[in-house]
Amino acid sequence: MRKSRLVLAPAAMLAAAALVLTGCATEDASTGSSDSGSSDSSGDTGGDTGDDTLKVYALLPQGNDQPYGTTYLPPMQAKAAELGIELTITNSEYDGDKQASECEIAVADSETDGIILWPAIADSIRPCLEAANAAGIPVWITNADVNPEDTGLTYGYSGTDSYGQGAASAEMMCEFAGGADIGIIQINGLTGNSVASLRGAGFRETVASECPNVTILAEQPGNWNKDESQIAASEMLTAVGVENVQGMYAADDSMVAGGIAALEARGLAVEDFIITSIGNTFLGNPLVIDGKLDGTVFQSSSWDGENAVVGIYRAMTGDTSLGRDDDGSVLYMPNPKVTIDNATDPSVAPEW
Amino acid sequence: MSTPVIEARNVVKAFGGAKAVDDVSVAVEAGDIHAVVGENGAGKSTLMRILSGIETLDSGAVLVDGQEIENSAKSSLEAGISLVHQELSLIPEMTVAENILLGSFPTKAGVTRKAEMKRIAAETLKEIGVDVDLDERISRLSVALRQFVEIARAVARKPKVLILDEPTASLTPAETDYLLDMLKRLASQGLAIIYISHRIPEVFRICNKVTVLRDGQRVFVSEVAKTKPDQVINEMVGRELQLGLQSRRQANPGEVVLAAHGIRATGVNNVSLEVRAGEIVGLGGLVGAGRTELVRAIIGADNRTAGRVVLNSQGKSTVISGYMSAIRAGVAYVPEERRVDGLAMTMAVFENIYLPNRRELGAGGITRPGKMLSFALELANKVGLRPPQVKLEAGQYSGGNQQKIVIAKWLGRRPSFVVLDEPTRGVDVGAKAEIHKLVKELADQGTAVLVVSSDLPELLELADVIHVMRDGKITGTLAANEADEKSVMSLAAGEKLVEA
Amino acid sequence: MGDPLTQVNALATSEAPNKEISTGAKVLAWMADNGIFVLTAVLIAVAVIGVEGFASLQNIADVFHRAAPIGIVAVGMTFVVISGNYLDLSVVAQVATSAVILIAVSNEYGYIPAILAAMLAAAVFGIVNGVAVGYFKANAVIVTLSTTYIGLGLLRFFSGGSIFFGPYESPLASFGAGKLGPVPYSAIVLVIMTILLSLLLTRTNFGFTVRSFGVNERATRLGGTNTGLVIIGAFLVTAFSAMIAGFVLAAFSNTAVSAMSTGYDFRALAAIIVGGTSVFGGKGSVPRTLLGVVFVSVLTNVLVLLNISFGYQQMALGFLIAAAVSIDALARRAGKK
Amino acid sequence: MALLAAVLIGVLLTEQTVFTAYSVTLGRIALVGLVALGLTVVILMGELDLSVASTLALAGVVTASIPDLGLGILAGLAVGVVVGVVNAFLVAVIGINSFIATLGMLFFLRGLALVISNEAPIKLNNVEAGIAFGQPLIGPITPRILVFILVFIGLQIFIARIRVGREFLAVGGNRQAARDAGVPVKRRIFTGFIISGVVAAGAGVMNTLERTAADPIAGSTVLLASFAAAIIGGNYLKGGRGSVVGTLIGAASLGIIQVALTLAAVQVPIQQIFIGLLLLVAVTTDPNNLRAVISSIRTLRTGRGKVAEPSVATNRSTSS
Repeated sequence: MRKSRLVLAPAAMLAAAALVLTGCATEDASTGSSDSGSSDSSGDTGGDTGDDTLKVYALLPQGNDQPYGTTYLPPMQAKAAELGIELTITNSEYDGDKQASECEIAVADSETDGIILWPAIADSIRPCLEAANAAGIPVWITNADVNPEDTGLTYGYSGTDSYGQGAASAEMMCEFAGGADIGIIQINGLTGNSVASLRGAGFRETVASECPNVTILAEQPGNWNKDESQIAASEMLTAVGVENVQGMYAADDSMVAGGIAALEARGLAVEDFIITSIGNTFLGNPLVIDGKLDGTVFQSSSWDGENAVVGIYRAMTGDTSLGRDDDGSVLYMPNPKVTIDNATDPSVAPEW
Repeated sequence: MSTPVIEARNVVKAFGGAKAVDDVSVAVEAGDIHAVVGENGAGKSTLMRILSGIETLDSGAVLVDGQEIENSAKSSLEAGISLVHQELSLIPEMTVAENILLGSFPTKAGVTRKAEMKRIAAETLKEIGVDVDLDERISRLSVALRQFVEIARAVARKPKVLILDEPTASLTPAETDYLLDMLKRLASQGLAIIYISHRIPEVFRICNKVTVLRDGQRVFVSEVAKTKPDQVINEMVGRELQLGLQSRRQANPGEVVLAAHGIRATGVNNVSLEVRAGEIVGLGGLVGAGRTELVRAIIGADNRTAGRVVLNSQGKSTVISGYMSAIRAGVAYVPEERRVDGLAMTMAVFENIYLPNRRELGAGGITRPGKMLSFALELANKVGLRPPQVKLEAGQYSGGNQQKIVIAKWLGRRPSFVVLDEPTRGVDVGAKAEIHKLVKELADQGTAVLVVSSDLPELLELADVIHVMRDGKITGTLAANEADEKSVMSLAAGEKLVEA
Repeated sequence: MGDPLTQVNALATSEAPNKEISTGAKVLAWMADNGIFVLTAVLIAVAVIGVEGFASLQNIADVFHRAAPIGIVAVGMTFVVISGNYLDLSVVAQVATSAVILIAVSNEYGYIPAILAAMLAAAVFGIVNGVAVGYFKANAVIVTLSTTYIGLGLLRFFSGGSIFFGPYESPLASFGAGKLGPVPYSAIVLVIMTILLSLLLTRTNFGFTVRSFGVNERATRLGGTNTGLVIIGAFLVTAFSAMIAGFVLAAFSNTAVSAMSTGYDFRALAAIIVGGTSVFGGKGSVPRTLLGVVFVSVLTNVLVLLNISFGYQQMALGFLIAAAVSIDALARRAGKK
Repeated sequence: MALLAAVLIGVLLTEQTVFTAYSVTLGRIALVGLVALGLTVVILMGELDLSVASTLALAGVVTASIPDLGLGILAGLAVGVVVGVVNAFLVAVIGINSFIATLGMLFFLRGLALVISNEAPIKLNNVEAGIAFGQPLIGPITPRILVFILVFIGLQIFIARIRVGREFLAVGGNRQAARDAGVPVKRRIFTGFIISGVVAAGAGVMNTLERTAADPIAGSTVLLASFAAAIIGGNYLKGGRGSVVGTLIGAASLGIIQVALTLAAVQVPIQQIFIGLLLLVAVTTDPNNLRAVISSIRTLRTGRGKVAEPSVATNRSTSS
């Protein structure tokens, strides 16, 4: 055991460092989320102190690990602070089981007044909702809605309609194609990710119904990554032959940027291609203005984050009740189509 | 002449073209102790692994009680053949009882019956007369005790044939005596025993038949009573060789090279000793007396809790604080566990030799293959590596040659102080003599040498002074002229010798 | 001390000295050692003949683009694998960190400070991993797993996790897009790294001790080696390669985000293993790893060209890892007989 | 271990909820712990199984894609058996290092799960049954927790008392010796991989039932977490040393800390940093601590300092 004694000193120091770190971290977290400054939220477990401030769990599948989540959080926290809500934010990294466990924790916490839920996997969220209801905790869904049969278990939904976004992008594609027979390539999000598959389906099915003259020649995942999308796009071009391709769709702006880079790398005139996408982000918006990206669908992360808090607040204060009947229980994010005509319009100023 | 209990008929086994066992026949009758001797690589171990079904044979047959048995570990075990391995083959994290019954746990519906297991284990240990805590984990036992547990496992199977491969390699003389008496007793109970050893005296003490293998072939078989040690040895090495035994060199010690004062470490209790230039100091004692611990503490390979070590070489004296400083100051260490501590088995000989010499050879941290090879070749010839093919993997050489490689890599550094721990354990007679010659030459050239050995004749042959250790202390110091096996043993074993 | 006994027994059979090997066995042994060369050659040949557009300059460039970042990580990680420490999971955090630092810092203060900052980060990663594994004898898998958590956590805490992009026209961007004939600069970096690291491994005392450590740690230590430093060195090599991979990635996409290198850990390991480096340590080489990377990249490229869905791509990759190594193992066995 | 204990005490003081709502905590522990338990038996044999997470996902997908629930569950578990057999075949028969063999399986099975599920989650045909499965059974104990406890007890007995399981230690500790002693090593390896495969598959099936849907990319966070649990628990990756209990402790520590940090509303990145540091310290401060503790307890109980005096030689161990 000589060795273990030898290492104990540094170990202890490290441990101390870790504990100190979390010490301040806890403060950062709670002050960041509530101005009522109950900085050591880890300390109060009695529940009596938590009455003036509402404690809300936000169960998200992404956070600082994704650009969208990164810009989704600050407005959410700001709004919560404004309404005197103490937020506890989790990130399940799109692991449905992890999120389910986090949901159990939220329900088990005696102080919980409400739950904001961004389903990692819509299909697997039912048990969480039932548990919350059993415990009398209102649940507000954000960003991606639950399945229709489960809506009755929620107080409401605010956010986008991922399928609709795909569809909107498709409508632009059809419009620009204007009845001409064209072939396009499709770049999808991370394989298996629900937003990715919803947007993909939305685009695919709308194209099939609205404009059969547009044929999807190839699909590959770009994993929300610019670099991977560029390679995948380039390889798809090789596979189907550049001469057969007149257009391209990508499930978000980062990936479409990759796709455009692939075209440029081949010295092709990007302007000649019909290109649509989703997001209107800091990356995508300039491309629209340059006329490289013909159309994208604006998604406001700040709207998304803010309204999630607004929604749960109304639920907790009884402005809206279980189910989707009373008005204002469903807040759809406006998803304006962005083209070169309105790209500089402040209402669609990029956020992420 | 009754039918032999076990018989090998014209057994042939080849590895990648090379015949390890070439048309060998051996027959052993109940109550016999049959010695199979030969240099490392002669094919002894392979033959034994074939008899016990671990190795498959290419042609020939193994018979038990005149019945040919199928060539598999299982059928050999069932036929009553039990092998005690050369390398300890115990499970470190299992208890003594579990190890003794490994592979044949008593069970009821798959559940091991601990009580029954311990009963059988205790019985067996009693039979061979060794007392060990049945619940102790093997990893906490001494080498000697592991060896006895190993034998207990073989005996527990109630075998007809007991095969022992170098059982005394890691035992002290006292323990060896004890083991040999045990074997005689077992044989007298009608067990057929095949005994493999390098130690000719042991063979002549307990065996009644001897078979000599050389290069995989049986070159000699005889009643022990009808032959002489020299004859057996000559048959083994296949050449007349006058053993260095008793040819003690004339030592003329110079300045003190190594001075260790008040060394304390785990298993070492306040030991001081000096080694002079051109002097060979021997460390005697039983396994576990703390000799290995002492030398490792002296050269800083293991931490010492107290004590000061000074090395004087080329006029300047260095305080040895850690192993690195020791190496740089001119210390060389030939460790006890050759395969674990000494060599990188799957690396080439020249790479093994390069390791401790890289700073000198690889100026600026750049390796120079040509230099590496020539350097290694020179040393390989110096220590008499056979064949001197430095591009071969170290693991492809026999034990004796491997030990020569370990020595070679240190000779390259022209060390002023050399520590050899059990330099010839598991080494065949020929190589042993050569290694002894090397050690003596080292000393003659003015190197200070410290030798740890459980092999008394070796100690007596090499050492100019012998320190004997017991329980972590030096219990006595004998000059070459006053030392003999008895005097060393009495110091080493103290009263314990009486029991044994 | 379980392993000494095990090691000894593993060698129990190596008894007879140098046996001469039959020619048939020689061929099999060669196959065992060079199966990956054959496999890659066959794959490429099939692709050239069977897959339309594979041989086009543009596609070759795409293959190189696939190979470059992961390849640079893999050739570096080879050192950790050869030293017998399984793998370095923290390359995921390392690549992302260096990419984010390069773009974020260079946007503010220019390239020199950015590169220095990235090097500092790499050094910290390498030293923390190395000290924990080399001196505290901690398990490399868990150590690097923990440094992955810590690294990504810090990166996301300080960078806020946002996506960073460089200016449209910048030296970095033009490097990322630059090519020499069909060969992107990034691929040239990969080749240079391979050559340098290969020399480091085979032609220096440091590389020698890394291999020697991988074969027998105790003998290496008793041979007068500060094994702790050797391990730190191995992890530093990996860390700096990961840093360069991060640079290449950042240059190529001209953007950086903390999630951009997800999966690099096992993808790099897969390439190393397919290349024939043993995870038991000791055996292996840097060029082999390059070959493994080429193999995996060509395979993925071909599957995409054939418009095979992601699921099937993963299956194929998994199958070929198992197949490649099986052939290897069987040939080796046959070689022994 | 000592460090983990300290942290746990800290948790106990600040976040009683962790223990008042112990069923939640247990659920979280079981999430990773179950897989880790299965993994342990393989690690004891000196082998590795990187395919557990993919097995978990595939088993779930298979279960959900079969209309009849009972049949689905059986099929899901069968997946575990098949995966185990294939892994063992590659390792024991063909002779590939398990690290590589199971790495291949990791990719292959994940791909297969995506192909079968058509790259999207599959909803359970009988959602109600799934939800029922998620409900507490005895007190707040859900079937998952019950299964977890039973698997733990089962494996503990298997390794400690059953001959076959006991021999796993031999296979991991000194394979050649085990072989020579007549232990059917290959068969043991098959048994081990099948166990870890079935346990992982079982976890996947249970997740699918509880969530009422199967996700082809499930378990993304499980693989490394389960290894962490096993190794923090003092299991020696080279085999022959370790225990199921250790794994349980490792999994419990990680689970409890995660739950506590969530309850304490610690920012996610900070949580990562904290858990990372904790792992680092835990693994750098003597990984065999647990073992040391256990053996010292043994020594205390048996009252014997070391080995009993044999009639020959002293008994002080030379293996320094």
